[in-house]
Amino acid sequence: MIWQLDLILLIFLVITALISLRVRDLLGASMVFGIYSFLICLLWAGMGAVDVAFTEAAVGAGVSTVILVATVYHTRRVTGGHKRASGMKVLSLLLMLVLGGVLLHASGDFPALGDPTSPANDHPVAQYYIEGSYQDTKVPNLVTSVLADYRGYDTLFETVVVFVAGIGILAVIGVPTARMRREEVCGDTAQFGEDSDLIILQTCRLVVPVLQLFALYVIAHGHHSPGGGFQGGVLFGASYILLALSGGLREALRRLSESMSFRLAACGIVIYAGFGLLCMALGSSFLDYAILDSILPGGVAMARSHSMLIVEAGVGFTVTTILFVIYANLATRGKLEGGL
Amino acid sequence: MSLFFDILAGSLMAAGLIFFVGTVTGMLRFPDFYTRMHAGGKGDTLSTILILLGAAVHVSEDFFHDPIHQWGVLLVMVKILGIAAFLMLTSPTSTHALMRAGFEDAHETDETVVDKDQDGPSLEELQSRTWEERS
Amino acid sequence: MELLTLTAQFEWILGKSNYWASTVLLLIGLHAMISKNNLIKKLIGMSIFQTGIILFYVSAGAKHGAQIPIVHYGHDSHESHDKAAHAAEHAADAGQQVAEAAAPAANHAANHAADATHTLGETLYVNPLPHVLMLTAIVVGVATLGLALAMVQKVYAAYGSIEEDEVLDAIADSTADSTVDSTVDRTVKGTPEA
Amino acid sequence: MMDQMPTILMLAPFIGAVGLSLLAWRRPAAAMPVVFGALAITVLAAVLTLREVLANGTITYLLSGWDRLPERAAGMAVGIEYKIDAFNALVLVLIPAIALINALYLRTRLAVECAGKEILYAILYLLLVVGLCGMVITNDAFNLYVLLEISSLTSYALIGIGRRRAAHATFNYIMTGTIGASFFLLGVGYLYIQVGTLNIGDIHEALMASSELRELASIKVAAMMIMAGLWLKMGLFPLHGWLPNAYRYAPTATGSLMAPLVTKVMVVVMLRMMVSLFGLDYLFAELNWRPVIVGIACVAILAGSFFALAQRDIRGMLCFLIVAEVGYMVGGAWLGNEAGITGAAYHVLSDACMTFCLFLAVAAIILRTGEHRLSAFRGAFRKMPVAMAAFTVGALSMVGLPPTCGFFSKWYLLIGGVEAGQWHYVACLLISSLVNAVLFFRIFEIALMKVEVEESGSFDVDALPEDPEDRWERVPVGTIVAMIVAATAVLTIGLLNRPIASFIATWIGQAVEVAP
Amino acid sequence: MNGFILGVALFMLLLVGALLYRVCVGPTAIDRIVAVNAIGTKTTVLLVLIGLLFDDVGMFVDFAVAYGLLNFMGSLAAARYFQRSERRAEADLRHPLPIQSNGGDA
Repeated sequence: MIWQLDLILLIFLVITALISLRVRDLLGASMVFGIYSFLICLLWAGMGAVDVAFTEAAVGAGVSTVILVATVYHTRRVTGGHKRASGMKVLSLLLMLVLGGVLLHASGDFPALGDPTSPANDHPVAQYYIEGSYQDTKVPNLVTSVLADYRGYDTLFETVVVFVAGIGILAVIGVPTARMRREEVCGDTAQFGEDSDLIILQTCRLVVPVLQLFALYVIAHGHHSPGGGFQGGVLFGASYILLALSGGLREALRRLSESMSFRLAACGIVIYAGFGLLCMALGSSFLDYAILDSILPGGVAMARSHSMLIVEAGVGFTVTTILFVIYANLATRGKLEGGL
Repeated sequence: MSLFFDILAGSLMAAGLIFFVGTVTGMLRFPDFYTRMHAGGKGDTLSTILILLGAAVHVSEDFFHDPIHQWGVLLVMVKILGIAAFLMLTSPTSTHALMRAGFEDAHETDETVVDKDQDGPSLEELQSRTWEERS
Repeated sequence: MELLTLTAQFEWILGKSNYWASTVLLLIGLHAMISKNNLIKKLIGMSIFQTGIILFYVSAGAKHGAQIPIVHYGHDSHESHDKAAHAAEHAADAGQQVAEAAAPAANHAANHAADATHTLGETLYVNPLPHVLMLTAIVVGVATLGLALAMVQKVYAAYGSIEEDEVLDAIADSTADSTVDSTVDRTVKGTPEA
Repeated sequence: MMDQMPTILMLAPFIGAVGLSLLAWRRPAAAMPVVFGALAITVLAAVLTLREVLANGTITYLLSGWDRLPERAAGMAVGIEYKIDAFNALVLVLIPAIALINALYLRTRLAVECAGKEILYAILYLLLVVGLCGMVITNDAFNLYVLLEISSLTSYALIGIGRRRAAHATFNYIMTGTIGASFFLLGVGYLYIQVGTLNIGDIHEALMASSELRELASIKVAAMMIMAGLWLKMGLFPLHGWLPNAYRYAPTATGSLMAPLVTKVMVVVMLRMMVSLFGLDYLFAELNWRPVIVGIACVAILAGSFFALAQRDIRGMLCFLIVAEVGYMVGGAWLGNEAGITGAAYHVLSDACMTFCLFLAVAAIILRTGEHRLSAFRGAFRKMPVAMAAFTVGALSMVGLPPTCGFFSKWYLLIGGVEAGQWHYVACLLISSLVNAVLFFRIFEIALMKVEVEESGSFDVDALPEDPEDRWERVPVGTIVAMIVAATAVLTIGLLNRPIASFIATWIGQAVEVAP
Repeated sequence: MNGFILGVALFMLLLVGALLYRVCVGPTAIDRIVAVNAIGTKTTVLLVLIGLLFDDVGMFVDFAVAYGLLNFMGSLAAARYFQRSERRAEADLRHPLPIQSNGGDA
């Protein structure tokens, strides 16, 4: 908690939010929203929530901005004034006043910010996560251990949410016939980045492999440092998006075609759920990694640690592929050719 | 010893801040897009790298206190230098991309900064050409 | 004297600032969701709205002078040992604290003293649980955003606009006679490049 | 094996969906068999779970094997747990059962309404069932939010896959649904910052234990937020704007799955929040919002009924009837006495069945006569007796005539209203029953007219098969079976009224006596 | 030294605030994007400085890299937007997109 940074960032956040909502040019608004995400990441890093900051940076600032820009490219860049607004605006403002009054009234009896003895912070469960989880799982990163073990069931469905988003976007705007054609086109010989800028192309050639290695490091090292399946997966997906931005989507799709993406995504979820089922088969409850010490080396705690690593890898598979599919479909209106 | 490191790190950071002030001033005060781009592109990269170097120096201080236990900080220092190198690579590239974008977005120059007796095609002529003619 | 009171007030404001800011962001986003006319603006408002809630949770888990929630067992290895040693008794005294008064809110006074001692003892870590929850919330948020953007593209392909009033007018026109609706429907199936 | 049933129940459709995307990406033929198989396993597991619950009481299933140990976190739950009490078990049987029966109808429509996207549709269909079951089964407030979002995202996609007109309706649904879910999340956050745990049972005990906690304004606001969010998701009257269009313009199979299930599951969640999280004596003794909320419910009932009366479009009419039914259930739940809550819980079951029955019959009729106006019913009794029989059963249940289930659930609601002395609620119930009677008997009148159906009027293109000549095909046998099963379910739940009511009463009793 | 680093961080933050003015007044989208890009780069640095303040830089550098990268991706996306829409306009027989210069007014 660095209160000076905290205050300044809060003010900037409100300003940025207002700007990104006022700007009439939707492209500018999307980019300003990216800055909003960056600033709020700084805020969270300042409050010690490193994993949250990492995820928000990867997801909010990176992917959200890009898919917003893609949608603006496919729709319309300028938004006019608000013709029908006024009545609705007044109504909504009144609603906001009431709601704001209620919420501020409620915030009156909250414990002070950063109070170590607030109910949420010294509740036995929170204390247990801090004091006991390293003994239980031998994972220094408490967030990882809580995410993948104590609340692993949540995380499974969090992965499913990403999966559902990919499937849903494909179902909503995907064009089946064009998709079949795409699968054939995928084999043709389009030059890498035939239509793109040389400098950008070469830079991305340098950056993308480094980035993919880095993403793998983030997944693998998530036990000891901020990161894990989601963050690493988003970064890996971002590497493909970068490839598409520099060398054209067709190139990226030849590396990772869409049907392959969905197979890999399903593989990721199967790894996760299959591990839970394995625990059930060995006679314990779902996702109880402790039972796996008969299979995995190094005692119960290490068994938990290893299985967390495998599960995070599964998450990484799903997030990587689905994020790329989301971008590919939104950037081309589901036709997987042309587009941004 | 530590004083030396502090002074070195502090001076690097201060230099970076000075360049950043220049960047901000340029981006706020310059008349047209291209000049703002000029200020933004160069100063931004340089100030960033300087401050990161200062941070790296500051981190590496512990190593020279006791190299046996604190060797881990070297890794951190290398990582920070890696960030610096990464930005050295990407920041000019994005500047280039944005400059080109602004060029294609048909931004015109402010007359106070146009070199009157230049020869060769003017900016508008260049912008009026199609992509194929350009590249 | 009044200087003391001033600092006290400042402390109080600092203690509330994040909650207020989260409320403000939440209201800004919600207002945009309701009153903006442009669908993409609505979606930006939606993201801001969710960020406000995430800010609330993360603030709930923050602690003054706390380390980031990653145990430093590597730097000084003995700490992890005596952590292992202490773990049992920590759990034990946590146990009897709560045993003597079941509600966590009820035994603040008791916990205050207890925590003051055993947080001074070792390094204080930020509460990891809200971080975990908010990782999930962030991912859910981007999933919703992606699906909604797909919907925006479909709306634009159908009605050629992403301004809500124009879309509503277009709907009113097209539903006036549903034969037009059907024909356009057939053509729009393929969502042609507009 | 037996103790793993809850997980198997959750995982069967889940694995089915993932397996479809893994193995059958380009094999549309594989979609329906997988759906049938997965849902059948789920129904089986749910029935076994129900038997288990009947045999020896509430089941608690700890995921990740983190038992509540006194030396670990003072006996609080550090992991996530399932909690299946009597009522949950009933709903858990209902959800996959309706999905399974609806799949019979879906089988005939899948290739027509979303050609080229069969696999995607099947995956989303199964995952929607997962989300709904998970919301009912879990005992962790935040996990409930995650599964709420899964069911929401799948619903968005299942509606948005529909025809052009569905796009804007779905966008509104996404907006409303996100606001609702976020309000729920915010309410949970207010509870968390004051209580410090997310387990519903632990929160309840903490609230019961300390009176100054119950005094806090933020807990009241938390209750307000959670309720507001759930009402948005279930479409209580002033917040119902998204509902009619979303269900009307969705693919017909989606409509006949979501209309019965989604809003009802939200009501179930609301009941659990009231009974298991906050506790009835907190809600009704300490903060007495009863008059306000029952008033809102009355407005919802009347508004829904009269809007339904004003509709010309059949599905639109049914959608507004759903709005009215939500009013019934919310009002009954907030009457605050046992009869009222029993009525609400019972009405969840019966309303799910009768809505399902009506939507199936209407879908069949719309497919047969390519119209979606009330005029589609002309001579329907003669042309399609089975569909009209199912429609009649559902309609009678809506009106509330014995022996259909609608009668009994409304009966309990009326008793609750009388006991609580909320006469305006009673009056609204009776009025809306009358309105329903007018509504449906008008339709029967149309249906009994011997007028030949002429090729005329505007017809609904996407509800039609692709080529025009098989527009006069007989209703597929799968649909007929589905309608018969649904109609029998309506009657059965009506005839089983006494056991079901006692069942729910025991549930409320357990839940209340959990509180110290 | 920590005080000095905090000072540096705060000063940078104030300069970022000054850049927000450029973001706010535009005048055109591309001006905003340039300012946004600069802010994003500075965010990376601020992150490293926060890491120094937490005395735990090793944990922060990892996602400082991610910041820099995603910022790069954002500006590339914007640039590609202009390039593609330019070419689309040429393809559409020079019916250029409405390039408006109304910015953070309204």
